[in-house]
Amino acid sequence: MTSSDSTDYKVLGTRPIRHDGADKVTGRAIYGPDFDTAGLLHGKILRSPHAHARIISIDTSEAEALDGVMAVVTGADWPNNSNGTSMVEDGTGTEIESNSNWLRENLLAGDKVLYAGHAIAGVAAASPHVAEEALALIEVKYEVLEPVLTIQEAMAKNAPILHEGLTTQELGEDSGVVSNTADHFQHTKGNIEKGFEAADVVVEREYNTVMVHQGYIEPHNGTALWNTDGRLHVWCSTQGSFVVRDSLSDLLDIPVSQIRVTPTEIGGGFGGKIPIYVEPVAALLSKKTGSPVKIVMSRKEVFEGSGPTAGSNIKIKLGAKSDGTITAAHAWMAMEAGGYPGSPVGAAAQCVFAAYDIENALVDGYDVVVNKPKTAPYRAPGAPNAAFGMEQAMNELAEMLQMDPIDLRLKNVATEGTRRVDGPTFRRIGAKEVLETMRDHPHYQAAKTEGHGRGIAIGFWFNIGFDSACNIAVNSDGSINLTEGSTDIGGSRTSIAMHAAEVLGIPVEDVRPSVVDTDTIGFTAVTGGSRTTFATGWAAYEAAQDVKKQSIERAASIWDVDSDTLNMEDGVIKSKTDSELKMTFKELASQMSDTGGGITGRASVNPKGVGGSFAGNMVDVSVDDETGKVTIERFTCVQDVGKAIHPSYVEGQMQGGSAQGIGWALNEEYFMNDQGNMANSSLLDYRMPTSLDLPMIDTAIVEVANPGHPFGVRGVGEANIVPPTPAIANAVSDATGNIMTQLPLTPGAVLDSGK
Amino acid sequence: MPIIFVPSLMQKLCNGEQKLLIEGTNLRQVIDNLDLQYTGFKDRLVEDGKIKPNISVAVDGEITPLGMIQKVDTNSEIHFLPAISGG
Amino acid sequence: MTTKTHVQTTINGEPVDFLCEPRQSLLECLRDVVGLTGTKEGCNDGNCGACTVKLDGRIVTSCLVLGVEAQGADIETIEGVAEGTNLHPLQLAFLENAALQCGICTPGFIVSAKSLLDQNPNPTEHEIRFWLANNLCRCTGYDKIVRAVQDAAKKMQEAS
Amino acid sequence: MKWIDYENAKTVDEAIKILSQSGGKARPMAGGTDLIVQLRNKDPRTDADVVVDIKDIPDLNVLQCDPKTGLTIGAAVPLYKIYNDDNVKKYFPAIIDSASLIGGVLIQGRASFGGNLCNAAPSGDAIPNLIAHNGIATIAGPNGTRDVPVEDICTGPRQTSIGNDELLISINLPVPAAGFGASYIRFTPRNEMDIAVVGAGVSVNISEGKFTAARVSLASVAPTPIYVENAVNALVGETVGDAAIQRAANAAREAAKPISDMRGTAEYRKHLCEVLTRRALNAAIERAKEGK
Repeated sequence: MTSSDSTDYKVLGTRPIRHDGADKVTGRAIYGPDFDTAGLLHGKILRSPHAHARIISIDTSEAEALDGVMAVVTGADWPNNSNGTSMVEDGTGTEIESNSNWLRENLLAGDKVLYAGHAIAGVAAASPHVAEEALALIEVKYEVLEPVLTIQEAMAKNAPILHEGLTTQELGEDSGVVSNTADHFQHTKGNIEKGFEAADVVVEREYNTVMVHQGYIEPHNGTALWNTDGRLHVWCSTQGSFVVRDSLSDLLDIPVSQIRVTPTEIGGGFGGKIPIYVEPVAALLSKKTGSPVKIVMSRKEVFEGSGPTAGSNIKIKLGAKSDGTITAAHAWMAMEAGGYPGSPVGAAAQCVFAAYDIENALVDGYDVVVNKPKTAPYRAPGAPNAAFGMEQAMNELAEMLQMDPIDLRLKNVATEGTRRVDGPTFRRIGAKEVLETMRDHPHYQAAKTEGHGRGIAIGFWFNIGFDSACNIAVNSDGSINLTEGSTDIGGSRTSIAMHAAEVLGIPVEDVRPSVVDTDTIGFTAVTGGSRTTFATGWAAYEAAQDVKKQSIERAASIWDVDSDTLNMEDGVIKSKTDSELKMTFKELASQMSDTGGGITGRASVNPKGVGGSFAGNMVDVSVDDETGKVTIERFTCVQDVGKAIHPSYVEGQMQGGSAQGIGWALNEEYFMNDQGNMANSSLLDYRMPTSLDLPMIDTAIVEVANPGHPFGVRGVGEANIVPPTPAIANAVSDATGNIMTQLPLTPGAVLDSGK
Repeated sequence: MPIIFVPSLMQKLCNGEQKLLIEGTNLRQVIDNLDLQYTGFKDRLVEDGKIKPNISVAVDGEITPLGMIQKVDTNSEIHFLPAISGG
Repeated sequence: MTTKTHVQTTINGEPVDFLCEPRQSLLECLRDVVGLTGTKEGCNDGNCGACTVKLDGRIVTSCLVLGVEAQGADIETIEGVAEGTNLHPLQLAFLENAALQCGICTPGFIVSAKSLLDQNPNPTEHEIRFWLANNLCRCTGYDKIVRAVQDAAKKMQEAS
Repeated sequence: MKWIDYENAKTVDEAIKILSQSGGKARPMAGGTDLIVQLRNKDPRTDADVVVDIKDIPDLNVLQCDPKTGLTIGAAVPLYKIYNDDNVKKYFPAIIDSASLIGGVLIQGRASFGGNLCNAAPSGDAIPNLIAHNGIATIAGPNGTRDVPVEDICTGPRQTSIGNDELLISINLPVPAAGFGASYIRFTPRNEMDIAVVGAGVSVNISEGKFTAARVSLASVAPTPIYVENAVNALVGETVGDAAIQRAANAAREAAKPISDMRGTAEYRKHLCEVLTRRALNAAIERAKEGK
């Protein structure tokens, strides 16, 4: 472990048992699909079998007549208020321009279906089986249209158009041309022509990746009760209860004050549970029936009707001097948005060259609609696609220059003050420390096993800040109740509680953290963007400081001294001048009621000081030269996390991101037939890694403190999925001698790469 | 004066200038003054008095959550970027 | 046509009767009829293992068992793994080794791993990975799960 | 899932009676690991109104392995019983190859060879192996029982020569002649929980350095698992060695008529036929040499 931080913490850096642990290992924790309430109806959703079609008519009469069916809804049931754009928080605090009609049409289609799996109608019935039977009785007449399934098809002249009203936007300027390209933007730095003129060697290559899914094990779900008092109460597994509330408000045209969202435990998200899918349909069905309605997606629906991440077409050109200095870099990147605009190409474009200090660069990005599910965030959205190209090009460059690939990266590495290609300059970052840790790691120092290939790569993710709220109430026994609004996908209750425990000098076991509903806590943005421990942890820090200040004041009033003469350390309030005057936080808590009443602390933050994170991988592979099958023999993940609050869960994030990256690299793909139907929409044929497909995943935590956070936290959730695909591709190239220009590296593709 | 780094796709609004020094103590003032000097910028950046939702503004290397009320000082760098979101 | 079948079982050592339709899976019966929601649904076609239960001594994916088939069966679910307020060593090991993140796959993994340790108290890493290959986890990369099983095996052997 | 009726048959006669009276709309079910998924997915090839649970029928639960009489695997015997049986391990080690790689541990508690055969998937992992072992299926019907070589059971994807009113009772593998060795190898991108891109089940009899008999069968390269006569011809009478093995492997590649799908292209599958047949033959020869 590399650490630039020698602060002596009592709680941070320890590995306590998570507060929700007992519930989760005994099956008592209530996840969205586990929720039950009296009179519950079950909803199912009818989905399009066609990738691109006009809906001529929908006849629901037979379905409605079926015994046990309580209501049927279609796109016609959306409130009829909206034309044009509205603002909906996308959940990371960024307001995304969202055409309300598009949002609604994605959840219950309008006059067109834009992908196979596109929702058309919802049914509520006494049992899920009856609801499913009813779906078969809904008659939809389609005019089937030619599907547009790839970026190349979509951008071609005379391509079939998905949206008649869609014109290309260029950073606020409307081209006025109807197109499947929703957005084009550009970043420039220096003079790229001059940069390439100055180069001794040039690498240029095109890389393709296909759509992949986050693969959370728990399907999307939601239960809605539209109560007789007009209030809508929703229980669901979401990465952001306030996103659900605000999206429902927009979609259903009711004020946020009329909506209460209770987040249940959530079975994985990885970005995919930021958008909402079934909740508004359940709400419409509840409004019609007066009963609570629960909808849980099937696995097939999760694949076909939720939001995977984009496939991409990326061209990278790099020029370098013979000493390894990169003189110019050009990236052209187009990414699939799915049926509606909004691919992660923006982030991809900002990340592609972020690890390096490059004088002359140009990045063009294109957001392209295709007849596939509307993409959603997935762990560092866009950055893995970009890195798959860039980090392979770097290795190719290293090979041409006969340099060690880590040395080439160190030669060009971005550091504090480096101006990124998209403009801003970096503050303190740990790219160099990550590379040095890799270089010095036993894995890199070890000789390669005969016949194995070795690859390395690094990757960057920004991380984000945004709103978080936290309340703390002190109990008379000296424990505290901590309430917050960040749904806990991987132990964040505990990392947040550790912030408060550290400030107050109490054991983390004396903190009772709860994730509460939208009526009960201030606005909190999603669990996403690697922000939760950073921002909600910060809110807990501030709320605990509030409690600390009040505790000192209370002690001052008890002792009749000036509060400035007191301080509180390690859970003890004492006088700076009189050693007789001291009392533990616990003792103070027991006297609260007699000395002025309870103590509560609170904080709402929207912190600046976000610190980006770099991650790096070293991977050894073997390749069966007769079948092309790649086996991961050794895998190491290195990441700068700023400060590891709970190292076990930090390692867990690094290992989990690595495993997802390995799946993305080797086998995962949306395999579409030529009509745009996903042929592998099951966990049998969408091959996520099993325990038998992976080795132990070694981790090395680097701690380059983020000067923007009181404890130096950067965030750990995402950067770790960025380097695996290129690191593995580089390893396979090393083993086979062939360049890997497309994902996934299936056995057949690896074998073909030699042809 | 704060310095605006003009995105390449907006440079035709200001005769190809890549950087502009524009007076102002917060983003609203800077954008108003920018638009006075080079008409069209405000239309591209602002909608209903707020930064357009698909655009992020970075001040001194950091995306600001404050939008038009973000304070800037005489040495501030201002960048306009496409909005991004995390997973 | 909508007649339900009366099924008599033993669940976690207690006699439990329930009524179900023949098309309802054991998973549905456990969750929706009996109310034991610790057993999870991830795929409903036997490929994720979130619904793992022990049925007459063998672990199975309860989504691929009909409720009516459980007539007379002895069933053990995640709710029956702890003894009273004492967690099973595997449950403790999962907590101490941070072997869960979101936790949705955890009940399935614990029921599977318990059945492995019941018949093989000292499995190798490969044996653990082979046995658990029918249980998918998307959060952890399996590293800490495998270590938790190894840790529990060690502690159970020391205790016996 | 649509409505189904459930019948639990206790005897072969009872099962056949239900099957006969259901107008072709009844399906026998042992472990149900394929059938339940198909019913749930409304697979048009599995249009059943009645599920007949046959796993409590004693005749279908026989697992008898005897070096003198061969191996009888009742149609409902779950896989784990097969791969945990000491006699099977000893006398029919290649049978373990298939039993231990269908599904995962969770599936193996329920799934059976009988179900794998009757499901008649082109990729059925048990089928090439049973063909390689000269397996005979015993089928009962309203008019008594009949024995059919396993290679004549599957007639198309999910289609068999077993009538709607018939029931597979068991699969019987004869006592192998001396010098016997067999092997089943499949190729999958994942190491477990996957469907064979190609599977190769082979057996050989070796005497005095020559192949005296052989069987070669492939999965996932045609509408049904296939028996590859030309590969067998390339072996029988030839000296045991790379040349004959390679000719058999080439014949396997030529015999394959695969499709391209999400599990692999036709060209890649043909290539794998060659690789896997060669590898399976080498493994079978090893077993023959070890006297297993």
